Amino acid sequence: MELFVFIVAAAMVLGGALGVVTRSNPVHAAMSLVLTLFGIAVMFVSHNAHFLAAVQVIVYAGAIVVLFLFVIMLLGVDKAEDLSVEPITNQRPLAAIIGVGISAIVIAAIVSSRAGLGASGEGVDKTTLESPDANIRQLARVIFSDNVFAFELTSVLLLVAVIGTVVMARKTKAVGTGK
Amino acid sequence: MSFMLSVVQPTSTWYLVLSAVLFGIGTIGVMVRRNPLIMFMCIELMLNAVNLSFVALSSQIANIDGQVVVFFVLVVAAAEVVVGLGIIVSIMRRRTSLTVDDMSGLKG
Amino acid sequence: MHASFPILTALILLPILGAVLITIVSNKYLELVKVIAMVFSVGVGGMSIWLLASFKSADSGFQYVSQHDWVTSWGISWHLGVDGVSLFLVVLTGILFPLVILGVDPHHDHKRYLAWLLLLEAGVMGSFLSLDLFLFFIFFEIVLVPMYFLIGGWGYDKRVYAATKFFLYTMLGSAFMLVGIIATAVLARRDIGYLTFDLVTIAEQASFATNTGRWLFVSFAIAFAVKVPIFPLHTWLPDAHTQAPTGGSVILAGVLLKMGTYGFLRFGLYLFPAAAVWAKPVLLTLAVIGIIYGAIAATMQTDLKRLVAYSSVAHLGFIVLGIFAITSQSLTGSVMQMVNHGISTGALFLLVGMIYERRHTREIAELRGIQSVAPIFSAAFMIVMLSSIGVPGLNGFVGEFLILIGSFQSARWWTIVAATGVILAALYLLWAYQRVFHGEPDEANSTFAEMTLREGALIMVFIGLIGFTGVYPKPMLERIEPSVDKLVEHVVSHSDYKAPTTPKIIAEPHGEKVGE
Amino acid sequence: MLDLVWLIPALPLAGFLLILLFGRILGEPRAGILATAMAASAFVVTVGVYLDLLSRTAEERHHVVTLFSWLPVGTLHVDMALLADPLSITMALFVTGIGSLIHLYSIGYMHGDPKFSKFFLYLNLFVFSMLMLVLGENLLVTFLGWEGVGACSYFLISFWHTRDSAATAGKKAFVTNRVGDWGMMVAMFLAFSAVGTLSYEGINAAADGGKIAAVTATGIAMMLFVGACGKSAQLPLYIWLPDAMEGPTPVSALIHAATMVTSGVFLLTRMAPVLHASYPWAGDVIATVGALTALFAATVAVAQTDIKKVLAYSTVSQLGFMFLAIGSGAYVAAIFHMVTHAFFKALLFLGSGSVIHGMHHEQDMRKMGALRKLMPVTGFTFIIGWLAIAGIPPFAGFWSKDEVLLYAFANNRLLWLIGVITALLTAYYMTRQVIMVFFGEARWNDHAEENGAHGDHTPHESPWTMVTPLVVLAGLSIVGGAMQLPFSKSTKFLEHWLEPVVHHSEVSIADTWAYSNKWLLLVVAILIAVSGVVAAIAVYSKGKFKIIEPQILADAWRYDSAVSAIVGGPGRAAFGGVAAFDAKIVDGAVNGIGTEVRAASGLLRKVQSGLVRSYAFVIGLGAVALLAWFLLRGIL
Amino acid sequence: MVFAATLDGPSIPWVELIPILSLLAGTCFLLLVGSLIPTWPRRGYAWVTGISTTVALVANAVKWNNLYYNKGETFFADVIAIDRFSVLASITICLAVIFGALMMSAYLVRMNADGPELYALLLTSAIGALVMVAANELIVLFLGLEILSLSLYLLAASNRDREESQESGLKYFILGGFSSAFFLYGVALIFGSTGSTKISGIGEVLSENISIANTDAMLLVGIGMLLVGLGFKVSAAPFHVWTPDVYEGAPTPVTAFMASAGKVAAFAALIRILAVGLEQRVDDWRPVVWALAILTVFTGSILAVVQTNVKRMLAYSSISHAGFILVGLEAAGHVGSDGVATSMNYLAIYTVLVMGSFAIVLALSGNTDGETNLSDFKGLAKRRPALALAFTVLLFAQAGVPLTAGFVSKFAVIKSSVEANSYVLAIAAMVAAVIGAYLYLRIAVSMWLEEPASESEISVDPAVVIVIVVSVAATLIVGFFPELLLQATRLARFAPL
Repeated sequence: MELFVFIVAAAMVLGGALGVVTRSNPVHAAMSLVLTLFGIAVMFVSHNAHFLAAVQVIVYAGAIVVLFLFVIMLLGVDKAEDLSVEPITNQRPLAAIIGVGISAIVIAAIVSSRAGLGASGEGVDKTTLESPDANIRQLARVIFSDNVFAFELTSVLLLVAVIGTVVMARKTKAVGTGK
Repeated sequence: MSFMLSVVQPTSTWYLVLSAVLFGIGTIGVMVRRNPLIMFMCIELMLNAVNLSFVALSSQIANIDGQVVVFFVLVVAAAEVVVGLGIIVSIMRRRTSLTVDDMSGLKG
Repeated sequence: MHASFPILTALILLPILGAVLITIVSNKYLELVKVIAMVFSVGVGGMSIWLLASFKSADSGFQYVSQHDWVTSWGISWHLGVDGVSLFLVVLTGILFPLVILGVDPHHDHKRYLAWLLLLEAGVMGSFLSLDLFLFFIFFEIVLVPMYFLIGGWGYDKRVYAATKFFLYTMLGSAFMLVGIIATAVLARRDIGYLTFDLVTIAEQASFATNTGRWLFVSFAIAFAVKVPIFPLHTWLPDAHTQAPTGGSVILAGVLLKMGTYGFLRFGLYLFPAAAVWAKPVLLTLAVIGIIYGAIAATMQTDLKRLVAYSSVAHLGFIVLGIFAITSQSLTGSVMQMVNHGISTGALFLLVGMIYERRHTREIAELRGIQSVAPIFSAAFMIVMLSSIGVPGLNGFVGEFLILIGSFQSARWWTIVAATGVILAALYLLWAYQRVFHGEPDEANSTFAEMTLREGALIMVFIGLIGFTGVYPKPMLERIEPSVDKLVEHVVSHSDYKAPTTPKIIAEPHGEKVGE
Repeated sequence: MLDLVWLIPALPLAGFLLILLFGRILGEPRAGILATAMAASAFVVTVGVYLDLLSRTAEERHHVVTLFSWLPVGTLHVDMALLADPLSITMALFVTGIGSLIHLYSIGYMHGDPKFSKFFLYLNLFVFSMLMLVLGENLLVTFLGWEGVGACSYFLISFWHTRDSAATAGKKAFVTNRVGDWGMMVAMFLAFSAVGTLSYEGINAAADGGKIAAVTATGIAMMLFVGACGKSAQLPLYIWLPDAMEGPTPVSALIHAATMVTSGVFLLTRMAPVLHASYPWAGDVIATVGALTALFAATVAVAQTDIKKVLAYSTVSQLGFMFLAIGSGAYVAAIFHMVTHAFFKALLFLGSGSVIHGMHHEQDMRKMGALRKLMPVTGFTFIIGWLAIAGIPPFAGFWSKDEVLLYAFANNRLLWLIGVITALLTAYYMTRQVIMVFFGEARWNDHAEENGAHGDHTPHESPWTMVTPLVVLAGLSIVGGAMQLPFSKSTKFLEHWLEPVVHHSEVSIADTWAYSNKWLLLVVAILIAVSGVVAAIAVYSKGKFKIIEPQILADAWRYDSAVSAIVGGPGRAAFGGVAAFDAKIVDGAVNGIGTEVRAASGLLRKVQSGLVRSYAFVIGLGAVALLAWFLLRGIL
Repeated sequence: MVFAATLDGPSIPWVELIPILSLLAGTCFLLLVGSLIPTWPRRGYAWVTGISTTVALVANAVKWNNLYYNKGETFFADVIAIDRFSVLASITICLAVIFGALMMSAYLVRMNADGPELYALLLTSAIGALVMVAANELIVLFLGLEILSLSLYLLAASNRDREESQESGLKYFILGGFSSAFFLYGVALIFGSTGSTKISGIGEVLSENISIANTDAMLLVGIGMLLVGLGFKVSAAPFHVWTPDVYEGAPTPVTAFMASAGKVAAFAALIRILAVGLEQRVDDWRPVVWALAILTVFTGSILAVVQTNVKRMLAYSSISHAGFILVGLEAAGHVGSDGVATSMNYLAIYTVLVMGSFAIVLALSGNTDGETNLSDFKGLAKRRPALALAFTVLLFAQAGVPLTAGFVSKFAVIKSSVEANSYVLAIAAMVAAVIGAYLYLRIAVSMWLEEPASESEISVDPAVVIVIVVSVAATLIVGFFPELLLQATRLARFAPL
């Protein structure tokens, strides 16, 4: 069963990823991204990370991709990018080498040391019928205790994002004393 | 068939390998696509690859921290998207074409 | 001035103060600027002469030492001192600068020119006086800045190229020395027990493993070899000399090059005796090559100033020869020659500068028959030239002869070859003199103006020094020798080097003293 | 009196300084008179010193006056000290004596020259340097004078520096001399490292005491000889002397005939003990070089047409004689010949100067002739000089030359033969000169206008200032031989006088065939001289035989031109090569590094293409490299 | 309510947070009041920024003194470490912020565009930087990094009238995201192999050396990924490619801030990770740092040779400076080395130098902020001698001429490198420094030895004057009395594990 899920999800992930890289139309690319994200979400589920799976779907698919699409529409750039030409010579083969190389190295590292990956934490609570919120609870405890500082930091991060939109979206020059 | 399915269990290594592949695809995308939006999506792919390996690892080594990280990464991704799109939008205000290759005024 | 007065510190700080004052004074009061420069430079000169006068000639150690902690966490201290080796270089610096300031006119932008010049003086003084490796390096390096601006700002057509070449070339050399200095201090810590950059402490207490010592010596040697300059690292010199303004060339030839040879003495021999003895053959060979090569190159120059520049290469070859022959006479001769070369070549550059003032060319081909129109000028040139050729009775000979006769004891064959340099010296200088001063003057040169009173006075000082030192060098020798002998002993006791001994004098000339 | 030795050089020095300061004010003729007075008073002092020495016993004829310590460094102690002993005083006597005569002569000769006072400035400086040379107590003081006279000769040769030939000649003289000076310096180094002192006394004592190894001694001797070759114009370094005739004639007389050029001989005599301590072949080398030079120069002199050139080559030849003597161990003979030569050669030069003066600076003998009538005194004195140098008894030259030949015979008969031939040639070419200048028919009328610049274009006798020295020197040339007459031990005054300094003579040949038959040799010498004279008369006066003056002789066997060809051709090319090497290779390397860095910069710049995707690639590449390294570290 | 009992969160050490909090307060104040009151007094925003930063600065200074006796501690379940090291870095960053705010005010006044946002971003980036230097946990570090980076992306792109500015913003953003993905992946792998994301925790695991034996590959590749991410931030070759473009394009004050605060933060993080977390693995990372150092010093100095834009020149010089700091870091990879201290020393001095230099560039860059070509500096000595002199001092300081702070920093780094016996690196660095000197000479030449191109009056904003004066003074004072700074940086140590 698990294997089946994995195969399907992996197919979604890779298919989507390849789609992002190869679809010339940004809208299609965005859609393929959604596919990937869903695949990832499925895999989260199969690792009992239900909360993350949900967030993944909501935040990524729900918010981020929509934002992408929105911008694409806003700028009216849904016209296709011509992928048949590559202005920079040898860029694609070189890129392929890099990508494959990185993957290969990481895979080699993982495979060579997979045996050593022993348990180091207190374990991950599985969500079961009797305790449907085990994962969420555990996650919440960790986030709001040990990682509370990081959690607070995210607020600053979002603040920056807000200011960013203001700065970038401002129509003309400055408000204030200038003129 | 069902025998197969019941016998062969995908270990977390499989997921890690998958994430590595995804990461590689993401890097390739960044290098080959000219549309900043799509380059950006490729970066998202890379981040998702990382997320995947975090989750896989956290269940592999039975450590919830991995999932916590993913949570934060999601937030970061969101913020990044906002900022990035903001910049792109503001740039697109003054230009029509949308390929990064045109933006090579600074060089040398 | 009683003994406790920190005269050495004053020698360094006064010029800086002067420079600061000059920068403060507005451009409008040009005369004031000149006066300040004059007062400070002359003041420093006076103090250096006082130093000479009150120097205890029998004392071989460092005198007027002043030592204050500076960067304690690195064991660096403001440690100054003067001995027979540095004394006359200090005095030379003290004398040369006021002469240049009084005698040479920069034509434009006096204010900056004088400010840089005073800073330069401070830097040079510092590098001759400092007894702390770090301190020495600072002065050795800082000197580049004013010199760079002097060449670049007041030089001739290719000045920027020359200045940049000078700066980078020398800096590259000292880059190695910096690493060497640090390594020296760090490695010496094992023997001394604490980190210090103090020259005397390291030299007396630390001992380096054979190979380590050699590497360290090499790192120092590169910097000094560039500064001297030793063949084949000399090519910055002709450009710098030729492009620099007259004052700059005088200082450059007079004192700056000596920082290299002085460095070899003070830091090469004193710090790494064994390594110096080990490197002896190489440096002697390079020195001899420099002597011959420089002379030959000088012979073929078409630019008078460039010719003098190459002659410097040859002369400094003699000095290096004397240093690495490591005998009492040769070292004394080298120190002598440092001063003598400063005087003679300095004067030569002044005279060439005067020619340029009048004719706006340094091309030998365009000069002719000046002697018939300006006999006094020519006579002055002749005297200076003869001292540079090394005619007995003039200062050039004393140093050269001591170097050669000393080197002959320990480096026979090198010396015999080096001695042929005196033939070539006569060749290139006399040939140049003939082409420039002899013959019938063409119309361009027939209006060559005779020496002015100011120029005459300036040159007379040099000629006076040339004559006196040539005839009666004893006062110098007896101050230099004790320190030099100490250095030789240091080398002998810290290495397998055996100082050559000349047989006991068989018959002292008798007869009572007359005159004197 | 002996303590006043320092006065001898001091006086001309004072003269030099005075003229240096007030030369322009003094002007002509006061500057000349002052200079002459200084030289003369130096002569007087020298005579005083001489008498003082004379009054002492042979052992006490040695006095050192130390003025001050010059170069005291470590074991090296060089004093500025003067040595008064028979040899130095002999030299000083004729230096100051002839010196003052020539000063006097110059007053007339340089009359009207714009640089009159400067001439005497140099002249006094020269006398001073020459005196330092001969009176020096150690090699270094001698070297001081040695270089000093070199410099003065440079000044004086190129005295008329607007003439390029003069300027070049001066330079040539100085540089060639420098080659010799190198030898002398090396000799000093050797001496110091062997003996630990530079004083003659010390070195000679060591040499006598056998404390100097033969090899070292030979080295010193040979190096000194190199120096001597330079100064005394021996092969192969003689080339500067003939050109030196560019200088005013008094200079040629004083420097290039009487005094400076003989200092080589003096030096070797001074260091005789070292020469003796060295291998026997050292002496032979010197003698051979001397003999060859003598013959060579004589052959050349035969074909010269310039009145001064003849004398110049004859000087070279006579100097050769002196070295022949030195090499044969005849130091006294050498000194003897040096002195007599100083007399008659100075006389001849001054005479020729007088002629040139009278002929309005015409030097070509072919345009002279029959001047005997018009310049009686000059002519008469010149003839005396001629007889002296030709070796006609009883004139001075005869005695000295004969003694030299005697020793040569005793030592090496081949060299003696060369000497004899030289003597023959000497008599021949001198006779030729006398005939061409003073006898025959006057050949100067037909070209009077071209050099009649001085108004009347008939040659005239010179003023008394010029004539007096001629007369005095003529006198000396007649009686000079009396210094050293071979008749008996007692008549050998000079030898006896020099005894304390050069005690290695006579005895060495006491029992040779030559010594016992010296009268025979003497007769031979006379016959040779006479036959030379007769032959010349036959050729040039009677016209019995056709004149043989092959061009190759006139060109001095083309030796000089060959040397200048080498120096000017390959030599110069080589120098140019070095200079080019410096500019192209050495400096080229430095600038090359600069250009290389620039090039690298330009190359790396291409990476900064400004394209984000290329940047991403570069980063990716770096990442791959980094990760690969770590992976290898991890799995290996 | 239900979980309240079970949730035992760590106590919040408010005092330790004062610096960050004051900066945050400043930000919020700017944004809120800025949006409420439309018109502000001239430079009002700058004042707010300055004050809140000064508070942070003072707080850090006080902390420094209190730390004098105990070496430092960690908070929030060890996610941040307050120690001499982080405090020193924080102080440097606060200084950079103040300088940056001054320059920013001058810049905005000239651009006629005053507004709170840029100051706010300045402050947020400072928060990010402070978090980075104190972070003892990779995720916190990552968040700080992102806060800093996002702010910088925006600041770089903020000048919407200059295409270069926007271009630089976009380039910086894309490549920044790219590299932080690497960083994150590194975190993942390390987390996997050590089971911890705490830097000190990783250190402990590695020193105990349990269960790690056969996950080396994963760990090391993770380290490599981290190095890629941070190498990008510190612009170490070959991850430096973005630097010249971004520095040239970004508004000059932003460039200055990026070059100083950004670098300090990134280096502090890098040093902490390598020296604390991976202390046990020095043999693995030291060679890499060695290579990076050499590559960086030479890339920086060689590429600078042919540049014609002063801002770009300074960008390249900053790259070679980064190389020098890496030299110090390499030395830190040897036992008993003071490499960490000297690197921090270098960073502190470099901050001052770069601020002063860019302040002068700003003064000359004209109303478009674009006149930064070498030709614009021609004959500056004739137009504004004082300015030229100041720039010369700063440039020679960067070249490492003695009696300037620049020499002190170089000397210190070379010293620790020599003490660590890595002579080759030391010599290579010095040689590169000589090549780099050519760049400074060129600027000096055009300022002093060439005739002015234009005679137009140069008006220097007082705020800029302050920056210049302070930095030049600091340069010289430290140059003459290095002890002042050395005493402090020598104490830059990490919190006890």
